[in-house]
Amino acid sequence: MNKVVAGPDVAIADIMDGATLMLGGFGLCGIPENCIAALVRKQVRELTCISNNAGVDDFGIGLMLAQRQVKKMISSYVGENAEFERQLLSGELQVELIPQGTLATRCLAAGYGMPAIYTPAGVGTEVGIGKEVRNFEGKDYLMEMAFDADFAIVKAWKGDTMGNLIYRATARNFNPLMAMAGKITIAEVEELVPAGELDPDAIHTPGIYVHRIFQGTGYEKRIEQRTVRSV
Amino acid sequence: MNKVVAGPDVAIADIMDGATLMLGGFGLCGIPENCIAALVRKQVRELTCISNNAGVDDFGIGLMLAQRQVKKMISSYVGENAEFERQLLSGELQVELIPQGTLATRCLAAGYGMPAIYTPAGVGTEVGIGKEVRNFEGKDYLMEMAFDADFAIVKAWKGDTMGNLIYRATARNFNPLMAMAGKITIAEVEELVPAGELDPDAIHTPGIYVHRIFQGTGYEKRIEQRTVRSV
Amino acid sequence: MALTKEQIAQRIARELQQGYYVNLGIGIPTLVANYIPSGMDVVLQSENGLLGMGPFPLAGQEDADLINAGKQTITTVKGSVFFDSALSFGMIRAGKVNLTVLGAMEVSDCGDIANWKIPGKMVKGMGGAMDLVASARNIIVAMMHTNPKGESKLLPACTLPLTGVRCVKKVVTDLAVLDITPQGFRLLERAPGVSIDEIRAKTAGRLVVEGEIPELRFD
Amino acid sequence: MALTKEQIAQRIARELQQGYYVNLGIGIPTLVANYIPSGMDVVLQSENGLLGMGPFPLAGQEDADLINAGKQTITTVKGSVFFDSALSFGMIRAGKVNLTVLGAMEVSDCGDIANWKIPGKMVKGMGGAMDLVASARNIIVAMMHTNPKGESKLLPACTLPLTGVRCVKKVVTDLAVLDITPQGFRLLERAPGVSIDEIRAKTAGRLVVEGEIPELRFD
Repeated sequence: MNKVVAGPDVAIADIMDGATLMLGGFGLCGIPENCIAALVRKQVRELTCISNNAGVDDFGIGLMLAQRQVKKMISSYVGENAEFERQLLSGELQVELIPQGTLATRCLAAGYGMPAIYTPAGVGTEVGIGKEVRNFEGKDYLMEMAFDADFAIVKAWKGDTMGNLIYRATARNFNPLMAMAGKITIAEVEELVPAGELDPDAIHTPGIYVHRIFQGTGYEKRIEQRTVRSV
Repeated sequence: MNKVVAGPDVAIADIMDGATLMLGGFGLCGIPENCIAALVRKQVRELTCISNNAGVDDFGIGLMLAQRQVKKMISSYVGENAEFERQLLSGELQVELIPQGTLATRCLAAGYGMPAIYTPAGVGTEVGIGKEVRNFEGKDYLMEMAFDADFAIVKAWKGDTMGNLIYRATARNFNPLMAMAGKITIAEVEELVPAGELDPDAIHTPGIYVHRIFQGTGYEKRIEQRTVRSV
Repeated sequence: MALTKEQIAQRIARELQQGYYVNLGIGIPTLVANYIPSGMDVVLQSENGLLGMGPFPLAGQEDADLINAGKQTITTVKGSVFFDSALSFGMIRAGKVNLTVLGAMEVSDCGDIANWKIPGKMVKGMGGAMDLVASARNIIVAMMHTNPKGESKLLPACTLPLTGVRCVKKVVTDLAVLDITPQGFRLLERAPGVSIDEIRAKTAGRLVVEGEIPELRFD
Repeated sequence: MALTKEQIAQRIARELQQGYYVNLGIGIPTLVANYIPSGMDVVLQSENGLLGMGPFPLAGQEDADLINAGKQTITTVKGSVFFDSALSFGMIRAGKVNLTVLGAMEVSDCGDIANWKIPGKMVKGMGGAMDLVASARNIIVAMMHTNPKGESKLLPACTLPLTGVRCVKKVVTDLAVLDITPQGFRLLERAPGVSIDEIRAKTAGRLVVEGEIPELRFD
């Protein structure tokens, strides 16, 4: 069960114009840097990207925005990106903003084969407009649908040849959820090891959810808000 | 944030007659042996027990059945227990049988604050009688409600004083799900360590879900179907 | 000559493909693991929370924390992974398991299956069967063609309480291999020396027999 | 004298209790972490997937894989645990987080909150705010009593698009501490030297003033 591919360009080779992609990461933390670079090289266009954020001007999904490869972003927060703002205001780019927990849980639902979930987030706000509201034990919930994405592209810390993945610290975030949710899931890892080297109790994403895996190179792991305390 | 209690009798002291309990484990694998023994000692009665199985005649939940402490079992499979069968046929015991994945997901829903989930399991069978059926993209699903349990009692391999838990091998099963689902969650562990000793990336149940923890003793870990191969 | 249980398993193993994730039920389905073609990567899922199930352990190496869905002691293979029961049924529900093999008391010619309850007898429960049949992409039933009384288990409609509706794709019995089609059971292969007439006589549901029906061969 | 941001945070910290799990939003709420009473066990949750958030790192010890919900580099404390975003919002939705503190643009006298969108301005998104306000058991808002134009942010009804409805329990501003009650904002405490009349003048929503209203004191 060897799911290893040579690198990012091979891994994303069949992603075509108009595809819907999930991209893991929170801010610039835990983003699939190698695959984003390959998507920019491939110049695939008209993409719908489901990702919590949209990168910054010169990093992350911002690199794809700069090349105008993205038709629509589905995110919870899209600040910190001037080119994004320009495209949005000019109408070149569509944005669907959804609550962060809803975003996460719609991924979970897809990975668990559940067509819809109920969440109170957004009840009584514009997020709830047009959505079914249902009351359970006195509290209102919105019905939100599982995502349906052609590809999920995630970044893990370690992975094995069978596609089992382990994430590190808060770089976990949306990655395991999206890994479960894609029709085709592509994982890039900092360290690729032979099957059997990861502790079976400590794996976050079982390989059954992962279709392609490769060891990434040259991770920049840029810090968005470097914040330190004085001694 | 020290959640350590002295032992099983203290941990279950406030479980009263008529309570609804979740008990982790699959068969006899990963069951909370110490707490079950304490429940038998306490002679608490009229319990509703949510557990995948009902133990065997002289072990696991079977010990509570032998003392007629259980009013109702909610399980997916209750074989291998003669006393159970006797009580069921005599009408002393009620049983609600539900699909195993539905059982697991109703726990998950409770732990994730989702009032209901949709699953195709049981559609068109007697399990679906009286339940809402809903069609999503051409497939029928049953709406199943999150569990509402007074206590969850789980067994982990390792735990720390803050209630963080790690399970071992297939002894994980329902334990992390029930740990999330109880209003009060009691965890017994084979090894209790100080906070900070468990790898934060490898914890299965975050301590926020756990209210009481203690190091169990004298684990028998009985094997239900010892099966070996010849060399 | 009717197939042995081992031969039923052997025949089902021919449905395996490189890269398959497979869930094998209790009984005959478990035997399928013995006939995975060498060199073919197949990962066995056990719904109590394991991908990468290996053979039974050697005596003395049993681990109480490591069992399969039949509560038997087992081992793991390289690259195995443990998870909780919700994720286990989650991957099943999401269609990530390529093939599910399970036993049955009855199968109808539209693919309904009954395998969990006999009215009047002690009911032990459906375990994970209802989840598996409702969700799996491809379900093969392994069973005897008739019950101990000689009555067909391949019916126009199940008489026992259902486990799932319109879900079974293929049935492998001691007498025959049959697909479920909109026209009913379609006979694909027959056990060595078993006549089409015998299969017809022992199949109560609609049976489609078209063209040559080869005999099964085991090398 | 109006409270400083630090004093607002300091006052909110008095709401903490032994054993609390707390989610602190960006801005003033973050400062609350600096005033946790010594000896009191409080665990900070960061909704991007961490329980047990510690202070910012020392220079040179930043870890790109370890950030908070504001994308700032942070550290962890002993007993911390990482998890994915679904479990993070799961524990929030299930009411396991005891207290949520966040900023707001407007709060209404029935507890509605608006803090994510200003029509006509670039909308950056609600992040996790809608999930937090819809689910948290106990929500305290930390904000200035008036906007830069001097207009009240404590309103009879929010004018901006809502983040959540009837969810805020308490508001701590630079001028006052107020509970949300069925009768509106109930004044509990006032900043040192700030008169009830001033608070009344700067509170557009219903204000309940009953009995003695003590001045806040900071030692």
